[in-house]
Amino acid sequence: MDLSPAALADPIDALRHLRADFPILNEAVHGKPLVFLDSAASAQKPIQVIDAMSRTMRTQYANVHRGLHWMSERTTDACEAVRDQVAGLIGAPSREEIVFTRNSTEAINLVAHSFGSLIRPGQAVVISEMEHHANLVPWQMLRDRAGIELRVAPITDAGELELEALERLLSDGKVALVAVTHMSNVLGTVTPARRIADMAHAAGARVLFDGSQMVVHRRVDVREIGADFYVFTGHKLYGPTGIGVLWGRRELLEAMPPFLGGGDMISTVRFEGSTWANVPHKFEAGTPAIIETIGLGAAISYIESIGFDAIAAHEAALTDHALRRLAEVPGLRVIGAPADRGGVISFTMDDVHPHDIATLLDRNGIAIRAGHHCAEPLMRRLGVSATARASFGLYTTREEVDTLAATLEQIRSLFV
Amino acid sequence: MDLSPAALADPIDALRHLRADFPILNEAVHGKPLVFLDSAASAQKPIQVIDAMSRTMRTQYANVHRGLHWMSERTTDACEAVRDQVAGLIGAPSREEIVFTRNSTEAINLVAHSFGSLIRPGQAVVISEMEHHANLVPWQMLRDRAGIELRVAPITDAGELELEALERLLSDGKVALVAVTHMSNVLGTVTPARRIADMAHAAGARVLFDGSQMVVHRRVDVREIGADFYVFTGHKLYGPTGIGVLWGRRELLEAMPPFLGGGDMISTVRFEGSTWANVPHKFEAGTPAIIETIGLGAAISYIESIGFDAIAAHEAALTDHALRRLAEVPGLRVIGAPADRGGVISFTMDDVHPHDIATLLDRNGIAIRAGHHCAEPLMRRLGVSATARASFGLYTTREEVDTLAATLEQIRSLFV
Amino acid sequence: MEQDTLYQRQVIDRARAPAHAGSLDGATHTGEGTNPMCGDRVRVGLSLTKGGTVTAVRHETRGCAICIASADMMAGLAEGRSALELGALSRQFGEMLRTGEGAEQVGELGVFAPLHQHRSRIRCATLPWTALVEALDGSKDR
Amino acid sequence: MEQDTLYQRQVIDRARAPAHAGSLDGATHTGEGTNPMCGDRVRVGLSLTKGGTVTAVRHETRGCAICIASADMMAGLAEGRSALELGALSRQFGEMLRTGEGAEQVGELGVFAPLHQHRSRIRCATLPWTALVEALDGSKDR
Ligand SMILES: Cc1ncc(COP(=O)(O)O)c(C=O)c1O
Ligand SMILES: Cc1ncc(COP(=O)(O)O)c(C=O)c1O
Repeated sequence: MDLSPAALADPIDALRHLRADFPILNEAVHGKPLVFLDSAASAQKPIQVIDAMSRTMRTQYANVHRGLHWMSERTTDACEAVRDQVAGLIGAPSREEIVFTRNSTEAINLVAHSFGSLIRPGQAVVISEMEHHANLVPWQMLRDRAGIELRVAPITDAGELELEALERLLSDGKVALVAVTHMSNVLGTVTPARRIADMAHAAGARVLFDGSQMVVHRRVDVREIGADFYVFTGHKLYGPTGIGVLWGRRELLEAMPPFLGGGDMISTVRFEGSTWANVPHKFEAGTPAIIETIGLGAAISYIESIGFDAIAAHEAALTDHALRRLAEVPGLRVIGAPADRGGVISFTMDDVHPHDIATLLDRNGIAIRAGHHCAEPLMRRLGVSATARASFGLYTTREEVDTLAATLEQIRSLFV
Repeated sequence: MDLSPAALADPIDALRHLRADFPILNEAVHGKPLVFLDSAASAQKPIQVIDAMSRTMRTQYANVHRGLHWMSERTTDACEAVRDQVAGLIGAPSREEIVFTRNSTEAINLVAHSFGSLIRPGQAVVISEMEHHANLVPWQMLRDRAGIELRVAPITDAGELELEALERLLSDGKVALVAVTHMSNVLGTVTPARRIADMAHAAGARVLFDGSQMVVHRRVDVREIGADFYVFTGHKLYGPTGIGVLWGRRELLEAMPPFLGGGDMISTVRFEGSTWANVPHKFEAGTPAIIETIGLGAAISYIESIGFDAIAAHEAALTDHALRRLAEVPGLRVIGAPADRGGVISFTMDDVHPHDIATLLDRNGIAIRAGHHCAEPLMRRLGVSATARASFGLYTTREEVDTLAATLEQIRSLFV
Repeated sequence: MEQDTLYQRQVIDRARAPAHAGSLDGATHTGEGTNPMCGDRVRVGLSLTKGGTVTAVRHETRGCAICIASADMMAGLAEGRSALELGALSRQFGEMLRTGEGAEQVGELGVFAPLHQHRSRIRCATLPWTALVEALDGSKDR
Repeated sequence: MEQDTLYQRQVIDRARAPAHAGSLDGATHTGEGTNPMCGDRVRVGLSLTKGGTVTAVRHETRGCAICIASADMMAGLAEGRSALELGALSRQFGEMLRTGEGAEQVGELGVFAPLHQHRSRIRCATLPWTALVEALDGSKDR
């Protein structure tokens, strides 16, 4: 924890100097300075990430597949070093448990296919009412393909998982996997991962956490929370698009059949049959996202140089401030009130349509998201067709939040 | 075609000025200037691609998913414009037939899963003896999953497809798909795509071409060659890693179930069941490789600004020169002698192990590949355990080829 | 925030208190437009003379302010025009939304010109016209 | 090309005409190392005294020059040494290949020091030692 007087005084301001690392924050939109409050959809990239990627392409690039030459070896080293970084980031016991994917979506699909092929008809997968489509549709598809059951754990009106209900869903011992979010991209809810994992394990189930939002904001330790699988996506973590991560316990990864077939995931290939490489390579077919892997490594270095203590403190203080300021906007209703929450706030405002809110904010340079946020069933549960959503990154300032609140007030005054 | 005197006089030299666009070519390896002859594994990136990616991250980036704000709309525009570019590149009738994937490998796996699920037990898929593992393992996995038959079309000693044998494999009318390379990554063989497609269609089969190597070197027109599916990978086309392309005829794509589930590939989501977006989005789950898509667009613009006439002429002349020069190296044996070939040359040299060749070349700054080139069954067919392979890009010069040949002579003299 | 050039008083007032909302008793033609992306929906009912002139239009719109205002202005403009004229107007309107130019040729609808800077919202303004064109084509009635 | 510091005469000659190649009649221990990546394979046979001293070593190696030369030098060095000494030497050799340093401590094997610049080839040089250590552990014999 940064104990300097400034940081102690104001954790929001403590990260202000980092804005200089994000060139895009100097852009103007519709003639107004960009206020980017859509980081939960995808975060902006610091110059450290941009430079790492362009340096790779300018000075040290080749395919990593078994090249015996210098450029290939150095590029392989650079990519494999990122596996160590990722293992360190989430407290994975072994670098070999880190599988690179395109994004969270592919990581979950990988588990749904490969671990899913080990789930027998009659068994069940449990998800929750507040899942992103990425942690919902793959399980639906598995259900329809494999004849398993899909159970949905309800949430409270505050937007928290109903743990007793989850317990009941687990009680018949038929559940093979609980797949839930570690932090909701709509409500900001942080789920009690350790308790969920304990409940799942007690019922003989494995547990997957969708950490897409969580890893951005807090230090995650997959061992501490008792996860069996953990997924996240690089572009929300200030890294490039095209790169994501699946972590899985080694014994599970080893028991699972491969997902995609091709180069690099094999040991030997004969027409009659092939044998697979060891984990994690078994799950990484074809030329990986080399440049993006290196970019992800730079993002992790960047974040770790700041430290999760400072990042979490910034986010907590900023979110508190935002909730307070938004409560002052007449007619504004924040959706959900989870006790433990991250820097994502969904809201509606009287009967002003969220799309009108988003466009009017955009005309003032403020980028937020409006819609169902890839969580249609959650919208139905909440009784809304869409929400507006502001979400924060480490570069978000108090003034930006204030600008949001003030502009929302003006927007509302247009409509009444 | 560039009709300037210089180009007519020497198509190899006609592209020499483009080397300035590739910063990495100024690097030294083991104290020697880099001679990069491993472009078939992955090509180097021109500054135009590097700049397009870093400009995106510096000035115009947001997630493309349904964002209503300026950054998101502009980023969406930039990505969708690349769909048009790709359609133009390969002569696709419609931009909506262009599906973005991670690479060729994922594109083929997508077809093997989605089109594959429409193939019935008792039906067959035909591949060839010279496929890359990417166009082999997914079909093996489909065979083992779905109980279909996998047939292998043989090649001649020269390294060409045996068309009569292919005809026989098709004759019982059970073949649902012929999946073959458009250009071999080991032998350089360019396959007679139109004839293969006609044969396949006459037998009621569909045809997929693996264009990973081909699109780099010659203009491809999917309609002219009668393809039903065509795949390629961005990183070999001077573009970034993490982005590839599947083209498929619309009626096929529409008939196929989705592959990965998640955000952006859906129309509506309910727990009971979901409906899918229209093609191509049905096949693009989750946050796409946004920055890489834009990079691929820059690569296509770059290539088209040079023109395939000049690129193909450079490559043909350079390959001729290389075959001539390599023939002068004592003990060197070029593998395969296809009539129609591209700039990929595999060879062995007496009993000097290909790995020793590669390392000794590397110590002289020359990057080639040695091994089975992700084509183990082809190695068995050729009766070798590994080959050395030199492959050319648009930046490759006559002098580089000469340096290769001269260094090979010296290596051989070490061993005799 | 200054007076917004897109969300002008005119637009917001029409959205809050549309003059032509509701269902049309005895409509000869009806049409519907939906935007699955945001769940917006416009239903249009109209009466058409034998000669092809629109005599009355009503719309039932669930959507954002842009969509409701656009539907209501459309309804007002449609009365007294022929199907042919309205087809042309619909095309002109679409063209203006795409380019931001030609506001003077589409009457009251010119207020939506700034929407060309918000590409993903254009469909909100054109959705009523999808419904109207469907109604005029009579596809639902045959 | 100047005299190459990795592919020295010594290495190439040993690879072309290894002194200790072949199978060992009456070997008390055997071991094997394979590299599935490139198909290289080393088989080692050796005789060990009760006291744990290696008296004879032979290797059958299919592989590149680095692998054959390394196997042959290993066989030469092994004779007369104890299992303990060879274990230590194997570790020192591995360490030198990783760092490029300590060539003076591994005798003839010091010629492979430049291999530390060619990480993907290091396994070629250590494969014979994998086979030797397996033989010494006697795992195949019990
Ligand atoms: C002919 C061929 N097909 C497929 C591939 C696979 O491409 P990628 O690894 O980018 O998926 C390659 C290159 O590795 C190739 O040369
Ligand atoms: C909670 C959650 N899960 C999954 C995803 C999917 O991430 P991606 O689109 O990068 O696969 C997202 C973001 O879109 C998310 O917020």
